[in-house]
Amino acid sequence: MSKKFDHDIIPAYTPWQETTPGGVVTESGNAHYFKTGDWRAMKPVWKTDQCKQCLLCFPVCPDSSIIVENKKMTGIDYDHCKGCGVCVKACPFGAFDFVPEGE
Amino acid sequence: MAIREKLSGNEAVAVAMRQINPDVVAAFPITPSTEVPQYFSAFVANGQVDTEFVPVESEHSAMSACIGAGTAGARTMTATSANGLALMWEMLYIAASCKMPMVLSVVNRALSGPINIHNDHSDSMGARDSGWIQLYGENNQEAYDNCIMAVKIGEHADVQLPVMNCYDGFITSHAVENIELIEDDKVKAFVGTYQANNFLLNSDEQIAVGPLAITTHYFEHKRQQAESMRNAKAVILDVAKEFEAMTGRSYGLFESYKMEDAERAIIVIGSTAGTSKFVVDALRAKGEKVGLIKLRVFRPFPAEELAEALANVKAVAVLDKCDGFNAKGAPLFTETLSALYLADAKPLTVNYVYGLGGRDVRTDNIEQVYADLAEIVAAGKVDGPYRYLGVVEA
Amino acid sequence: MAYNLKESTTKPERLTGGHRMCAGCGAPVVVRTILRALKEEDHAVIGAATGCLEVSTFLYPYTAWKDSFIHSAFENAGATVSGAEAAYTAMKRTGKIDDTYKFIAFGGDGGTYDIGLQSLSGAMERGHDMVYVCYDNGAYMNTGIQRSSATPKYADTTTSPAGSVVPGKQQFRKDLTTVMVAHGIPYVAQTAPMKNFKDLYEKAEKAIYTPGPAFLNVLAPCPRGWRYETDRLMELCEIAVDTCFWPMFEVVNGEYTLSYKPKNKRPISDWLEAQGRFKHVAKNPEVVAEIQAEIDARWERLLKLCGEEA
Amino acid sequence: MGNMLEIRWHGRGGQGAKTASLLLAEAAFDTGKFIQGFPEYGPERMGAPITAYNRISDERCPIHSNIYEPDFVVVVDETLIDVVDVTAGLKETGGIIINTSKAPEEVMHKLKGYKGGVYTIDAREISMATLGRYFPNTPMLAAVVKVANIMDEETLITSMEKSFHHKFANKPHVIAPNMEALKKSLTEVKGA
Repeated sequence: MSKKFDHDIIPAYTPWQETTPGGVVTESGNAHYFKTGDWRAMKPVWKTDQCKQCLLCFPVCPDSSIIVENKKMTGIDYDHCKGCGVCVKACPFGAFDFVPEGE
Repeated sequence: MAIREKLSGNEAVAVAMRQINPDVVAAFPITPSTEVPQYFSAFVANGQVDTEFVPVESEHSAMSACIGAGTAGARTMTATSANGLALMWEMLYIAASCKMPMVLSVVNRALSGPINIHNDHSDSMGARDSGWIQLYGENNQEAYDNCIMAVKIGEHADVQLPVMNCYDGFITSHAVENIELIEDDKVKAFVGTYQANNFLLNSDEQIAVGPLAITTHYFEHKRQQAESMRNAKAVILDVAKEFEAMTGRSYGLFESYKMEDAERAIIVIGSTAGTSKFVVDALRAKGEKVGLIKLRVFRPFPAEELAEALANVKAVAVLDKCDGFNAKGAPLFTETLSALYLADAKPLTVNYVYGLGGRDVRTDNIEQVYADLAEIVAAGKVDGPYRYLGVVEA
Repeated sequence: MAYNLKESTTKPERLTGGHRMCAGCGAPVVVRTILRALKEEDHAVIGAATGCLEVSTFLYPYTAWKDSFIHSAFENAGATVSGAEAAYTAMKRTGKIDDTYKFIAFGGDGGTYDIGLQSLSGAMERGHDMVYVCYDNGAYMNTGIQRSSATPKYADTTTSPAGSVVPGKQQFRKDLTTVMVAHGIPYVAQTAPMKNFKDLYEKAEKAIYTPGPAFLNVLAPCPRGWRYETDRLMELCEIAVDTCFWPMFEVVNGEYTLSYKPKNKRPISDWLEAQGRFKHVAKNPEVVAEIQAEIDARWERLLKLCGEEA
Repeated sequence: MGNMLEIRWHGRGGQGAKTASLLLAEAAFDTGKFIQGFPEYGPERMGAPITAYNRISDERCPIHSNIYEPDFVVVVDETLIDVVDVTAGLKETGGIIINTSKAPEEVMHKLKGYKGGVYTIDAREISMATLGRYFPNTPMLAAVVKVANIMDEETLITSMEKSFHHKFANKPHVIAPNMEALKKSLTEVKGA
């Protein structure tokens, strides 16, 4: 490979001389740079005031999009959230609204 | 000082593997390759190697485990034959696409059905387009030498491909013959230590191997893989030179035997080359200008070199120990024809499918081919280029 | 240390967002939890059989895995990861590497119950120090919802369609967990994402840190294949467990222990009615009775094995 | 290929004809020869007739076919004479060595008019007398070396002693009886 790409993200139709040997990807977790937020039709909206910080929303998210820092829920990663609503249902305290995207 | 020994082909390959001391060997028994993992597992049991031996439950898993081990960063080897190679088929392509060096000793055996344990080349010839380098040996010495060189060829930075070390089942694998072994330390120095560029167990850099690559990437990956195969030719020759410096034994892409002024030639692969050399000597003693080309490297195919070697020959017989079932000639024949078509000189060319399922190839069979070639030269044309040698006709 | 959800959130996320699994898929939820059970300082080699999880998490040039990851084919995750584990054993022995690695293979029910069963069986029998995790969504979802041997009886799939004569899949599901118990390996467990994920997390931790081979069978609902709204993931898991369609238990060195016994065992009709794939039979009393009888029989057997009162 | 000697062995699966051919190859190898030792493989199991071959020469023999015109034939089990064409292709300048208690003239009539040398050796008697068990290999090996004049007796004895020490490293008590069987066989081959 003669060229270095950001985060090992080889663009589509990269010349064969420059792509990675054997299709190996050497930056682990670089899917982080792929945004799946635009898959969303519905959007969970976190209501801070109703949140009891039970964190039950954290493990149920298929897209690792519940942001927890220092054992506290701090927000939603909308870059990756696909709007499945699992967190909304998992919350025992009604701390999420689930609204159509764009509203 | 080389070690003078007498070993069967399988023993010789197992000894080479002991000297190479790979990290992982994963294998499943199938006649006639079974002895290779058998001998090798004894080396493991007796602490003569550091290898982790994985006695898998199928050849598919053997190749899968080898891929897992190889991508993890291990120097990896295995052996199989016939249906075992067929069961590996899917994984052969994947190993090559991962650009993963590994050595697979293919002890050539007829592919079922009907089931037959004896030698022909239908197993490895079927896998010819799987992206593996293919070396073929004539006898135990070559099986041993090729096994050692294969490590270095596959691991070369310009190649990074898996290599098949093919030799004839029973004829080579089970016959005990004289052999010159290389001292352990010399083999060790020759193959060196394997250091993969990217590997799963590299704690400094986690990697991912074996992606889904859709239309935007797949083609480029295959093109890159094809380039590695192209690069392999020069590397095979370089490794052979280095090997010759160590052992005095010379290897090329093929061996030309008494070809300097030959008017009639046979191209053949494997143990039959030995029997054919005997016939060439006998015919030469009678003043006949006959020669022989023994192909060692089938992948990459040495097209230009072969065409050049045949440039001054009037007629050539291509002997295939497998049928291509394309109704128009077997693999070595069609590839040789392609090579000649793009060259200036075009000798009269005829195909013989021979020796299927272990049908013994006798000196008089080979004499017959040279006699047929004489007729072809006299006639100036080939009638019926797709022939069989040694099959019983009504 | 006893499981604590809050504490577990301090572990690094080892599966990133940005993968292409369907919205609401159960599989990444299972995977995330299992990876959290890894000690932070330990490396891992993760393998996956071809399937939804694999193609969605490693679509070139993106990998969602923070650990080293290998995919080779559909039917051979067991063998592939056992090869990597063998490499680790050998290279560690010769001093070529010195970090600690754990080995985890993931396969769907297609790659585990069916095409990959031989490879899995071989890997477990040989005793590799690895965990094989089946994320069981009860059909070949990756190729478009074809029946597998894990598909429940009467489920409507694209190769066991509910027709006017044949009402969906005709066989009860294979009990793979018991098949794996029969391998005599040190740790086998069946679990599902439930409540605060204690059961799944703790079983993953035991599986990963029990020396030798371990097998986890984990329910992973598929909204597309089961036909339910994506936000009902956790509810579906709960119904599966409370109807005893998917009991949670573990088998340590051959000893069965029940992990969860519903206070009120719910009728199987709750399970059938919750999913579109059973729509054609969910209200058919004969079918419901037949399924209930089978569920009850399997549950009774399990209770006996676990030394529990019925 | 001057000086090439070709030998064909007939035995039954499990009797050690293959092993005997490999032992012969080993002994000849020790004298500096180029050798080939190979069985004709099949799916046969214990008891089925099997064939094995040797080529012994001063230079490497490139031929890798079976042997159709052997110089010598060794029959490890005399009952095979009735079921296998043991003299097929056998050169009349050579000979056939048969494991039997009979004298050569007593078995000759079964050999389809073969005109070359016929030799017999009672490997069972020798084996039982020396080893106490029936292992025909060593006697047959000694017999063919003597009859075919593959090497002188001293060389054979030295080579086999070395080979037995290696082969029976874990049961040294059988070395002496095997050597005795070897020496006894060299003197007890009958025929000319």
